[in-house]
Amino acid sequence: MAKNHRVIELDEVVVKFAGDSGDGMQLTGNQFSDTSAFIGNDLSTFPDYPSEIRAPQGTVAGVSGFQVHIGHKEVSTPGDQADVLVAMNPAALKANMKWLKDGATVIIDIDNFDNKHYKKAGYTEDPLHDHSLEGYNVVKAPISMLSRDVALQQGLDNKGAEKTRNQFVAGLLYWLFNRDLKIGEDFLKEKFKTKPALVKANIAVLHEGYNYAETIEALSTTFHVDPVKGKKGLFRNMTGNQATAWGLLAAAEKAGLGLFLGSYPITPATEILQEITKRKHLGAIAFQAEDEIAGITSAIGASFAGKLACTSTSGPGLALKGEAIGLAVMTELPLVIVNVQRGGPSTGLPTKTEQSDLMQALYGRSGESPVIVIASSSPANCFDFAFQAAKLSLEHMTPVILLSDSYLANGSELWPIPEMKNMPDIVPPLVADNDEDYEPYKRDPGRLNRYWAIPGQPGLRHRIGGLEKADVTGEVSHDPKNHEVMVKLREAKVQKVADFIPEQEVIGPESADLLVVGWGGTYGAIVSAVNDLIEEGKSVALAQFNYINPLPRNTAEIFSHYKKILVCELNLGQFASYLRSKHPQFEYLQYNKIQGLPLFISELKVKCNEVLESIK
Amino acid sequence: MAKNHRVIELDEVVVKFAGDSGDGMQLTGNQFSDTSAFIGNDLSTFPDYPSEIRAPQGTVAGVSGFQVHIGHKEVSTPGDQADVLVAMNPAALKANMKWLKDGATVIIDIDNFDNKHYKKAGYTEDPLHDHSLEGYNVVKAPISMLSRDVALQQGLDNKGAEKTRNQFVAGLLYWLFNRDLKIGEDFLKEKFKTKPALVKANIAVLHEGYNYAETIEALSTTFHVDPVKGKKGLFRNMTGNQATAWGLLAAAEKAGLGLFLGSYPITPATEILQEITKRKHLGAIAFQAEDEIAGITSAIGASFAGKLACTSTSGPGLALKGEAIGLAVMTELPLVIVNVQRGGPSTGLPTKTEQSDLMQALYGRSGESPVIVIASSSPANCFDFAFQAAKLSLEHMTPVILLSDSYLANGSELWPIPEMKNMPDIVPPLVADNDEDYEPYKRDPGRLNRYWAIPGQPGLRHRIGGLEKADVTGEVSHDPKNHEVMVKLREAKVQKVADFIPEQEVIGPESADLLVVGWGGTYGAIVSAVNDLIEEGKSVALAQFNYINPLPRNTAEIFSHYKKILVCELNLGQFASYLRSKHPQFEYLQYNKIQGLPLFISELKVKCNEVLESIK
Amino acid sequence: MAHNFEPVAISTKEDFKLGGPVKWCAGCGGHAVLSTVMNVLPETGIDKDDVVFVSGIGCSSRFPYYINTYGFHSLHGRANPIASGIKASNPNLSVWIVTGDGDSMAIGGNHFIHLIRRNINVNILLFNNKIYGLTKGQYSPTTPKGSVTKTSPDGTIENAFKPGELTMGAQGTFFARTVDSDPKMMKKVFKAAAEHKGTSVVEILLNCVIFANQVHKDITGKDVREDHQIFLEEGKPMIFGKDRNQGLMMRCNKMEKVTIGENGVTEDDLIVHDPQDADDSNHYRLVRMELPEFPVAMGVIRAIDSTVFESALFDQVEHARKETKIKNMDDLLHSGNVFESKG
Amino acid sequence: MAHNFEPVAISTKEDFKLGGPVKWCAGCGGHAVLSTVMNVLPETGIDKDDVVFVSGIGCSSRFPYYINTYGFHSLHGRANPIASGIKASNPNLSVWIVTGDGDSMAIGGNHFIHLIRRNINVNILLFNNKIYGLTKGQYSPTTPKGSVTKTSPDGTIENAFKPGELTMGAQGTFFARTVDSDPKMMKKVFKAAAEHKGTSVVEILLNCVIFANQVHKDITGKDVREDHQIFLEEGKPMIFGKDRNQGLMMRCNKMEKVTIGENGVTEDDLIVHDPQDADDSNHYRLVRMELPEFPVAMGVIRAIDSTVFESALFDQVEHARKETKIKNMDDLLHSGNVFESKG
Ligand SMILES: Cc1ncc(C[n+]2csc(CCOP(=O)(O)OP(=O)(O)O)c2C)c(N)n1
Ligand SMILES: Cc1ncc(C[n+]2csc(CCOP(=O)(O)OP(=O)(O)O)c2C)c(N)n1
Ligand code: SF4
Ligand code: SF4
Ligand SMILES: [Mg+2]
Ligand SMILES: [Mg+2]
Repeated sequence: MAKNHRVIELDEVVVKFAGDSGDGMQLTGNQFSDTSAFIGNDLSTFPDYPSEIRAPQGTVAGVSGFQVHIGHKEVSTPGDQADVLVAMNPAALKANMKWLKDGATVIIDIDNFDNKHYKKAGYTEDPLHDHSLEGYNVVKAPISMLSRDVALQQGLDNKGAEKTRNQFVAGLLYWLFNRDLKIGEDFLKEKFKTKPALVKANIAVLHEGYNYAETIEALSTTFHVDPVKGKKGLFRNMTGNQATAWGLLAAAEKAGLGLFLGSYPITPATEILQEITKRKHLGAIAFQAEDEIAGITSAIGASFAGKLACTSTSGPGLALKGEAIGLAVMTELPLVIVNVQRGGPSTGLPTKTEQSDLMQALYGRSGESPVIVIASSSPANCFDFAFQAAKLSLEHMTPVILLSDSYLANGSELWPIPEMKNMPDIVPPLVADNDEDYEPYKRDPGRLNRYWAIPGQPGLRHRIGGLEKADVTGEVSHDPKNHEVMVKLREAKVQKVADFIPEQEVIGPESADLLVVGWGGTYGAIVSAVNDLIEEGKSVALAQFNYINPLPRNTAEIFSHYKKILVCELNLGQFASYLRSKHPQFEYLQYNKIQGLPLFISELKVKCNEVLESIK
Repeated sequence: MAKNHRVIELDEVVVKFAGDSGDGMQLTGNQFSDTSAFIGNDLSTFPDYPSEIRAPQGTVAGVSGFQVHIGHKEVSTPGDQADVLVAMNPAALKANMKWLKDGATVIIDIDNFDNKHYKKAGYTEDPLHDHSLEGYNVVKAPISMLSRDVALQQGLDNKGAEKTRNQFVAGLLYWLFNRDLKIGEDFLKEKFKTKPALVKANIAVLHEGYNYAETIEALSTTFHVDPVKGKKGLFRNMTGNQATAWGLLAAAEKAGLGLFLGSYPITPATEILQEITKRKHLGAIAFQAEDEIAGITSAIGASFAGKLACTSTSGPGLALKGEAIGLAVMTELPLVIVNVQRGGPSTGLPTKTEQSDLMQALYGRSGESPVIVIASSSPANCFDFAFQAAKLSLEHMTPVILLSDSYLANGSELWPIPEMKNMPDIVPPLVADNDEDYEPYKRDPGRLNRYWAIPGQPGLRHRIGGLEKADVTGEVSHDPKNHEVMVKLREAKVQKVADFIPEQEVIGPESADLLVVGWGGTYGAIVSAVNDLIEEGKSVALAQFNYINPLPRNTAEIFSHYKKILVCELNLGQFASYLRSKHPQFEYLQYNKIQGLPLFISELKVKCNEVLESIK
Repeated sequence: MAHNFEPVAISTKEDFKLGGPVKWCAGCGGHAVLSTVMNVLPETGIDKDDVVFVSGIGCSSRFPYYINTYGFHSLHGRANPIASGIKASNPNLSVWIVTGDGDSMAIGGNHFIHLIRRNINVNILLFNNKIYGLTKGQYSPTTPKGSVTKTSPDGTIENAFKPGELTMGAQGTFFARTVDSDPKMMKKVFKAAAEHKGTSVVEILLNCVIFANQVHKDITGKDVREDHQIFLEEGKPMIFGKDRNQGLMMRCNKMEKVTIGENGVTEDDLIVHDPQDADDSNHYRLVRMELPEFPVAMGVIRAIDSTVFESALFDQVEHARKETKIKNMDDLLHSGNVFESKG
Repeated sequence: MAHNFEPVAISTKEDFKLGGPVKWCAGCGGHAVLSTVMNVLPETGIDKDDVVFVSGIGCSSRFPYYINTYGFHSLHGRANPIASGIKASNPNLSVWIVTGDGDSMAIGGNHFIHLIRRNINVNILLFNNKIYGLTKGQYSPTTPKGSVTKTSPDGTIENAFKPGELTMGAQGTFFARTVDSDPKMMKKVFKAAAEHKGTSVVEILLNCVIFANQVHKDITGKDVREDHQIFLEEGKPMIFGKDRNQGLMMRCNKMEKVTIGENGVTEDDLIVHDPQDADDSNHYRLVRMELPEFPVAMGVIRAIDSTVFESALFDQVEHARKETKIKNMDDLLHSGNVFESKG
């Protein structure tokens, strides 16, 4: 198909797909992402859906969205605002107007823009005629009608035909971005592997959309995003939850142990469990427990029995696990607790993102019960930090809480596939059979870890439990001095981990006016903002923390090189408060957002500039 | 009985009773305390027993103790060291040697000091002949033999006779302290109300002990402790747990509401539940739930239904309640959560005291979920702070965590009985039937509390739950801005409580070299130490905190008047860390003890002097 | 069955309508349950301001948002103790628990059996769709063994709880079963539940169109339902089938499915249903009956009169109030060992 | 009953002795259980290094500290999921759970029924002293209704769980009952539990001398025990009584207590005990039998062969391993949608 129209080369572009839950926007979004990855773009995606399974059709509350950011340069967020919006109905338009760039292309399914739908969406006036879309390039396509027609011709029934309209949208987008339809066809062939009739019909609709775009005037301009430069090799498009699951699998393989996950489904952590249930072929055991407490305690049992034991959950589930984490602290068993944060408190905003479980991760247990706390900061590095969480847990014999969040969990990005031989070794402190010197609470002087004797091993029978342990022997002890010794040993063991983790890195100048501090999942937005500011010549740097407890050794040293420190987080200031308690000598300014949304680059830049102004 | 011996007047004296679990030392301790209270001494007591029900007889681990401190002047701790020790066997002696004052009187049951018992207690040499008791006034009484003989004569059987030996001890003590045997007789008559044979036998043994003491040489010196001056009126000897329960009952009466306690037994909080189960005659409902989660959620149900709802537990149980506390935060229902701290982490030292649940109380939940946190600081003021916890919870419509600890819970002190008419009013924000302006999340502008409409009230039907609420209407809302508004409102509501609580008080000079800071149950020891130091002319003052979140308004103001601040607590420094995060402008020195034991006056003084030295 | 409510309609269905959107999927069984509940409530004679709906978390548990009563959408698995607290505070309220198979059989299993053991007077509507709906399709403790779900790609290997069996294991006094697609049956059963004094457990075989569509079809399918269900009615012989010629009878101490007219079997040979049977064996058999050997029992299978927790509780309270000399806090404060100090 | 262990004594009682003090009260039923367990273990043929004792919290749960095996004294109520995790990690271990009526019926109730539902191959020794021992005497979910305890000054108003009934409600495959004072009976029962494939629940009527002394005396008292207990043995008629002339028979679909020789009753009329009976009705009756109407059933009441969770699990694992082309992480990392970028 020859094209005679203007092609604009773009460095990056943000596309948002939005419609009813049943409109298939998640699928189209994934299809478009994969296609972009296939041709070599960098990308970052973010789905965004309501907490009901099928919220009422046509309402703003029911809009399901999928945003994808593709780039010729590296991209690290799904983007603040969209260049292209696909709005399958008025509610989808209404929900997304505020996230549109000036001059954006807005593709609407004109078949759903009628009075009935306006009313449902809460519009009082027809948005197509109230000038609210002025300044945008609006493409009104009869998506529903045309796709249905084609699909019916292809032999689908009415219900089946309804479900093809997302492929019309896909066709439009392939044309708009000058993509090879073949990739889209292959995607459909794989997707509907066992249903040839669906493949055929969907491909026909895909072509219909493509042809439609070519025909109409409104789309006389198309875009082209070149493959990203510098990124070379094999890549996958990974979501945070998948990456987390794979990181744990990888750690188990490296440690030469079986993986055990005890878990109870909860949004947005469920996919970790789901992923592990599929990995029996690698020997991984997923135990879907009756509740969160059984999830973690079954994992503690598995850890006692010599597995790399993990549990995954979200905020309310972590609360339920607090008591058992205390047991793992006391028994000094390895255990990885993955907490995918969501909006709280209580049930809160279960499908939205937030960073408000930090304090809970640090302190949500009785007594002095320190654990390692680390946080992933991008969908793909969930793999690395899950691996690292397992490594630290196994080698230091302590529970580790790994914090992720809804944004990382569901978002995806392109990830260079690692080679297992290049991953670090993991060497758990196992005990030789019949080791006569074995004592349950004897420690390695370097790491202060105790050693791990596994039931079934000859000659190592011993008993552990939640009562205070005597130093070295591990017998039950009520001795006052011993208690103090043990409390301090457990704390020291965790603090010693600082010797085994990398120093904190800084992006940007080693000293400057402003150090932006973030932790975990806000990395993409903050690094983009800081890089922009640096490019604009501002005196700014970034320290994004992955290691929370213990903090990297050089933390205070870094802080001392900046005039101001601004801690940005999606809560009321938990990390800032923690930093104050650990390094009270510095003043910490705060930028906090608690809206169930990720940070936006634009708002961060405004805030940074404000602080920079104040310095002058 | 005329006495011809030396009587020493004492300002205060510490007596420790120690023996096997079956020796009845708790009873004798209580009997002696009550007698002292009866004649007008001030007092403070502390029982101390192993975590097994009947730990093996004759072993150090099995020793059960009861310490009582009586005074002509006010006493605020059970005392660091004992003036008189009753040791029923070698293990009891061994366990308590280190807590003896020089020259103390040691009364032993010589019948149990034989080789078999020495071995069981872990002695390698006979302690009566190895000079280890030199410098003490050792009274070797054939307690077992004489009491058994008398009891058998009185017609008890062997088993019954064995159990009277504690009354021989009591008799000795009555003589030693010049007490009227009549009081002891009355105690026994009350105790064995329905068993006249026991009353008769025990009284006979009591007299036998008294007469024995009069006869032997070793006790030629006796003590006299005058009634305390200044304390006038009616008093009770109250343990912290009983006081807590009564404080809640009193609050319910003042608020005009029924009391509901949903709870699951756990040491050292169980007595609160037990006490409320006895108060059906006041309309109080105690629901012994199947676990801690059902304990708190049944209370949340009761709160919804219009009760003053409470739940009581200890550390591991508080961990289990975290998720539900979040629900109470979101639904903004009144709820008092009493947490009686014990040694942690995990099962830890379940019968020992510690202050290590502070962070958990502040932060042990998902999301931003602020609650009021307050702490009692003496067995008797558990009444006042339980009352206050209920008042704040009801009037501000928010959960309140009230922290007590094992030391307060089981310890007792003399308490001036209040009049209910002098207790503050409690006015919950109830709604009138059919109030047309009622909206579930409309707020009182002064306190920011929402109003409380009770199921069954006509015209106020509404729905609450754990999902984020829309401001004012309380409908479910996923709106980003609304979430931020609500998160901040919930935080502001709790912080506003600072306007309704007293300012922090200081004991000692308004400005000085050293401010000792404590919180909760360490008050007795710290105030004694600080008063001693002040008497010695040292520049020291004390701020003991009862209000933790929010902190009293004048906290920073107070801190600014001292050269050094020393935070003393029974943990690794949780309050110090919290103060750093709230008022980072000050430097906080720490004194921490994590031995399952209370603070001792002597060690505190040493530490304070050290700090004072460093200032010079 | 004891009637504790006069059947006086002091409210109407309209009173219970809220007007807002009902956010279940189109075709979800929940819609029919909601509508039936609104039909039943006016007939129970309960004041509309005295009704409380309590739920946990799950699709089913959104119920309280869709009905105009006092409502509490609580925590996953915790509706039962919340309801217990409500009843132990105010026994006059009519408390309904709406819960799912995950909510009440997985995380809430312990509260479920304890509520039943205590026999607190509430009505449990258990939406048994045999799947975790809200979290999008993982197996639940009632998912049939072998089912492929999002967390059982190779089929589940766990035995499924039968809610009725578990109810009896916890000494339940009332158990009924019904299906979402039969409003008449639902209505009868809900009414009986409301009238029962004690914990009423109603298992509703509910269709989740999205994640476990047609999971109950062998029982509820239009073509099979008459042969595969038996609707039990007090005092009536156990007859079922399209032709009303099948029945249940006891032979040699075993329950058997028989055909009337065959082998000399007559209606008189069939078991007469007695939901109040003091010997629990038949109830135990009935709650466990499964296809293909037997039809699945519907209607009120068991309804036993027994002491209700909160009645016993408030009896003790009344008794204690009457007996005591300590009538208020001042009395309590001055009771027992009081010491007077003259200063 | 399936025998999965050869009765070869490869360890002795001495191997299991630890030497340290046993800290239960003198006279506590725990001592006898401990001693019997040590006697039984060598007879099961299990390697001493393969035995794991898991417990929750309570007097009973101190058990692991008193026996020389791998041991885990865990959290109140959580022994069951911990044991589940152990078995799902290493099915070769012989896992014993020691728990109390509070530990497993109160806080741990949910885990108890779920473990049983899954039929994980562990042995539960349930010390039923009908009281919370360790916390000093509050009522438990098995405390007989009306009992005065520290938290029920006016008598409890809650119905007591029967562990056997609850086990059946959760589809338990093995239930046995024994008493602490009868070492011979305990030994038989423990051995059968060890041999059973699946979750074995053994209720031990255990005396707490301190807080519920003699709570079982109507059943276990020397003078009454022969008339008030019936020891069930596979294939034997249900006879009991001091004079061995009492028995149980079915009449008109009801179980009855009869006297041999009276009204023409002979031994042949009595029910023959079948712990493997596929029709559960008799087991259900037997676990619920109570004084005074009936004797209390002792011995192995129920032992059904059924799939064990961890066997099914590892079958799936083996199958998946065989079928897959993805043998390791590198394979996985390169599977499915991989994009190559030429930079
Ligand atoms: C403590 C906690 N754990 C997990 C979840 C996640 N969750 C919500 S609903 C649900 C299960 C829903 O299944 P079911 O109870 O059967 O209700 P349905 O949606 O099928 O009606 C789960 C696991 C949660 N909300 N809270
Ligand atoms: C989370 C938690 N809640 C409560 C307790 C307190 N507690 C310890 S043991 C126990 C009950 C003991 O009863 P049971 O299980 O019957 O054991 P027994 O002592 O009678 O053998 C309780 C309530 C605890 N340790 N942990
Ligand atoms: S997902 Fe299933 S249970 Fe949930 S609303 Fe939809 S149809 Fe109903
Ligand atoms: S209190 Fe009871 S159960 Fe506990 S050790 Fe003593 S006798 Fe045994
Ligand atoms: Mg369900
Ligand atoms: Mg017990």
